[in-house]
Amino acid sequence: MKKIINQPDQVVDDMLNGLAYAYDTIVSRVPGTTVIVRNLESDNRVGLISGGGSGHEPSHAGFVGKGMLSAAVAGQVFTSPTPDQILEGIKAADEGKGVFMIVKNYTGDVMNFDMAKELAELEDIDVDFVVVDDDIAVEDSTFTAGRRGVAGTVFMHKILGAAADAGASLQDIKTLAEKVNNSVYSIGLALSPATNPEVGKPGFELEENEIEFGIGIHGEPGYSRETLKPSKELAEEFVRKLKKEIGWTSGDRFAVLVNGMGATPLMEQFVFMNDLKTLLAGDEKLDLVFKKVGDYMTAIDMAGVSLTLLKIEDDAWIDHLNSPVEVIGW
Amino acid sequence: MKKIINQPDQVVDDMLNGLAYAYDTIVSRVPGTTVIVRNLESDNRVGLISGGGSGHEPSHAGFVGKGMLSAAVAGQVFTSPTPDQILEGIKAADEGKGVFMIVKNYTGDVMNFDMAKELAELEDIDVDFVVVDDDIAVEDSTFTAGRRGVAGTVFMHKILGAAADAGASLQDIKTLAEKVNNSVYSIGLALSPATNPEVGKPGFELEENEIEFGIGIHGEPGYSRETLKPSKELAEEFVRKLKKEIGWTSGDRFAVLVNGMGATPLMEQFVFMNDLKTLLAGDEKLDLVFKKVGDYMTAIDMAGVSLTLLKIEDDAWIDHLNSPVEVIGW
Amino acid sequence: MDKTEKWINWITHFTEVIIEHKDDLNGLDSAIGDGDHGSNMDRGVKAVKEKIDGADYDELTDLFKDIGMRLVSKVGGASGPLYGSAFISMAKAAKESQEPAVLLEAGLEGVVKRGKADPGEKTMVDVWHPVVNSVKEGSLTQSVIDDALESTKEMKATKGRASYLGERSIGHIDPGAQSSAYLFTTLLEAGVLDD
Amino acid sequence: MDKTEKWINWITHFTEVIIEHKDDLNGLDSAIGDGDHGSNMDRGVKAVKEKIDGADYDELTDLFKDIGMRLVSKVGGASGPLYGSAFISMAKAAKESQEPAVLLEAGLEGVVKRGKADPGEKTMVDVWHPVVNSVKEGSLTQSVIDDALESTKEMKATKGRASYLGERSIGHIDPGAQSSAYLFTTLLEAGVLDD
Ligand SMILES: Nc1ncnc2c1ncn2[C@@H]1O[C@H](COP(=O)(O)OP(=O)(O)O)[C@@H](O)[C@H]1O
Ligand SMILES: Nc1ncnc2c1ncn2[C@@H]1O[C@H](COP(=O)(O)OP(=O)(O)O)[C@@H](O)[C@H]1O
Ligand SMILES: [Mg+2]
Ligand SMILES: [Mg+2]
Ligand SMILES: [Mg+2]
Ligand SMILES: [Mg+2]
Repeated sequence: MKKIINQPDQVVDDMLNGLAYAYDTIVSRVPGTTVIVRNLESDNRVGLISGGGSGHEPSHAGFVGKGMLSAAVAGQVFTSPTPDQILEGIKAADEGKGVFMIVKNYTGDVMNFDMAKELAELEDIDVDFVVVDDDIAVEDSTFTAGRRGVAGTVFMHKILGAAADAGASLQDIKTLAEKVNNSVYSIGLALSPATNPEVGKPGFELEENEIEFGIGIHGEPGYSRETLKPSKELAEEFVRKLKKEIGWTSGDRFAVLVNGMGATPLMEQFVFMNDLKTLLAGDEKLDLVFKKVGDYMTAIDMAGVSLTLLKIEDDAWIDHLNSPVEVIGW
Repeated sequence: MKKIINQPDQVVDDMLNGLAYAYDTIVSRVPGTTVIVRNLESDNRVGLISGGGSGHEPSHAGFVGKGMLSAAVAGQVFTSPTPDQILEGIKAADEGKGVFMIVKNYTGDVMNFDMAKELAELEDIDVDFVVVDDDIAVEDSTFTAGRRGVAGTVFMHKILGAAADAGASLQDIKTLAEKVNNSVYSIGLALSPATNPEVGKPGFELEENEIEFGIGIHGEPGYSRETLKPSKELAEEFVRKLKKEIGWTSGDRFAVLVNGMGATPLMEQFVFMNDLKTLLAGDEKLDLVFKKVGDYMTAIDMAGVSLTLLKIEDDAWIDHLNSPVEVIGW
Repeated sequence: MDKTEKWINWITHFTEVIIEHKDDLNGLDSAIGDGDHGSNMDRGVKAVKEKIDGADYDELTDLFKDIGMRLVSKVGGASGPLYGSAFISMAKAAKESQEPAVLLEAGLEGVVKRGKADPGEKTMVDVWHPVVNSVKEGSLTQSVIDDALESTKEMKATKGRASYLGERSIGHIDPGAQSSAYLFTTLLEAGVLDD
Repeated sequence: MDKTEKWINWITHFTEVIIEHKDDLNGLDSAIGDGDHGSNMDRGVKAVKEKIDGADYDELTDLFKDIGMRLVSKVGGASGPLYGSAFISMAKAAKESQEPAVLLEAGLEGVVKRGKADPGEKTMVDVWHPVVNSVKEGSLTQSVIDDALESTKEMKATKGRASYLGERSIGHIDPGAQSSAYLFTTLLEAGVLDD
């Protein structure tokens, strides 16, 4: 393992301190917790928090700030944070109007956030949540723990963040979150595995010329291993899968996110976007009303990309995606 | 070579098309050229351009937009653009008040931008330039082509960009650029090499546990190969070298940039920042008035980090660093 | 030796066994999960140990509550809330009863309420469920535990992280089932069920 | 055969030799630079060939200008402006004279003005400089070229990308010196200097 770290079990602590220091104009670390909270005066908004295991940087602390999240809670690398920490996040975000939690659909995350909700309610804080499950690579939940929450979560952060800071109520945000979750679809692939610093070796193995389609952001298995193909063919596979799932017709409006997995340079992400342009805007005649390319929901140092499509069901979503923010990573 | 690309010799073309498409609200590609120009009405400002070989994304096109560069010119991967392309960039940036070029100190870049200046002058465009040479790993120019231009260039983009958009004259910008260049210092290290897609194999080799201090952003050799050390010790080496070069005293004000080389995740960059905090703000008692962490001047998929310190010689520089921009990568 | 002491001995013993088998549990989790179940449990039981070592417990409910809270706030992942809920649920039940069968059944209910797994989904429930039934019948033996554990091997996971593997989860023992097997083996050994 | 034709033959022949030795030049550049000198020159001479093939040139100045502009706009890196400047400088000189010695001296001046290298810095100047002197004296032979090329091997680079290697640049032939050696070997072979 070749990493710029100190003690592997201190990596989350060191990272949070480094982040909070580097961006002390935007965020602070709540002392004694793994919570990163924004430096904004309380103003009777609904608090909006997210979080999960570490290793997905800039998620989630990178989206804390004006116009997006109120706070983010970090767990150990690839491990859900515990309810007491999430409760600290809820408290840090609470401005008296309730707190909404954006949770990714992993058994651990769902249970820990759920317990935190119970704890918060004991302290008379209204808490509601959405469980994001955008990863179409996974079979339905009769056979699995359900679709995983992946890069689509970033669109959720942005849209709910804009709504919350514009004064939406907890109930409004819940309704909006469910709609967005029903309209967001993602799929990823890996060229090489991630190494969790606490584990010290790669989470899986791929041959020199092998890639895996459908991989999760913790290196969960995908649906097929194949030899590396040109970018254009990788894009075709993604579009084929997404089309089958979404069943769009030409003219449909989407927001699109090409997301790097951590070790894939922007050069490749832009090449990939160029191939998607031909397929989605060209062949499929979709109307891509919002686009973004970069590292947003990573898997430490995994090489690969994911594609997220959000079907625009409401014009306000476009405004929410475009509204200005003051955060580290958007 | 495991990369998400199509034809290796098409990578720059594909990438520029993908970038211009993804961010068509901010920039456009000048047809038939490798120039990315911002979508702003001409307004009698001094044009500001940068550029160089590709492979340093988000540099340079990622810094084109309101508040930063007017245009960027891309060469082949790790190869300076040619004078005719640079001339196209100059023309795209020209609003009648002259054009200023930010050039990194590599023989090829300097000569090609110099020829472009001559060509532009034939067309009656006033052109001036700065040659950024912030890489303190290199011996002085009696023995070498001089110090290389590396991540400090990004601060140059930001400060000059703010000044140009605020209405500074070509002469003012030249003076400012020279001052900034005399105050900016960088040093980098690599954990693993970059693979130029047109070459197809890594540019150098490092053992499983080996790192190289002082490496350049094209994989130029550094000053020492050592076994991997904890982040804290890597930070100490950087600080020691920079202190020797700059000769600061406590209380001195600096802007700091921790820059990822392309394949190093933010997790490690933030850990590294945390160690720098202890050394620079703690032990050395420097006043770090502006801080930034992330991938800004990369070397394709090289793993590693660099540290840039800009000694603040003028309060206006801090305002320039903080002023809002509309670009892809800042 | 009063009732509380036996339960404390149980947990102390469980702690030791988990610490001893940390790598084994990580190994089981590497095969079908993310390789951290041993590290997670190790972190949790160490925190429990730190809390209860030397402390005096007059009431079982206080003991279980402390255990549950420590597990919840230290283990993380899926197993933290599950084990935590088990003990918190046992703490509630202990206000009414000291009966092992009643307490353990409350524990199982806590796990199921939290994780919503049915028997046969290749989780810790596949150990908890038959064990609690046997305790209720007064017939828990080591071989009941062993058989329950072994039965998870041929199951296909449909809950938790292992479910993403589908068919490929078959042939491996479930890590949470293994840590639960340690829990009940140490329960037997501590003589909690004897009287 | 008139004068222009000989010069055209020279460049055509140079083009072929560069294309043939692309990988060799890349190899030399890998040792002390970034491994692209062959690719750069290959891209450039192909563009030159495309431009001059079948074209009619009455004036040497037009020929050299086209060559220079093509090299400048296609080669990139350090060698593009250097070779480009050489030919553009020769184009200017050709307005006044057709003398090989005068033209080549102008070419060398173009290289030096652009790159500011002195002899001994391990660059193409270490071939251009002795070659141009010999042409002026009417004594250019293949061994002058070979010796000049070989002399770069033991030099330490202090200009260009190879200078970052310091002492480690010693022991390798300079790639730009090698491409320049091809330039002058083909010049000899094309009989440009004969009359
Ligand atoms: N829904 C569930 N109900 C009961 N047990 C579960 C459930 N999901 C997972 N588990 C148990 O949790 C164990 C994994 O725990 P652990 O590795 O610590 O957490 P994570 O999966 O978050 O990394 C599994 O082996 C399984 O026994
Ligand atoms: N300042 C200079 N003057 C003369 N020749 C130079 C100078 N700098 C570099 N060169 C020549 O350029 C050659 C390298 O060219 P090339 O590899 O195409 O460009 P780059 O170094 O930009 O990759 C060197 O071998 C050397 O002969
Ligand atoms: Mg886990
Ligand atoms: Mg080059
Ligand atoms: Mg696990
Ligand atoms: Mg070269």
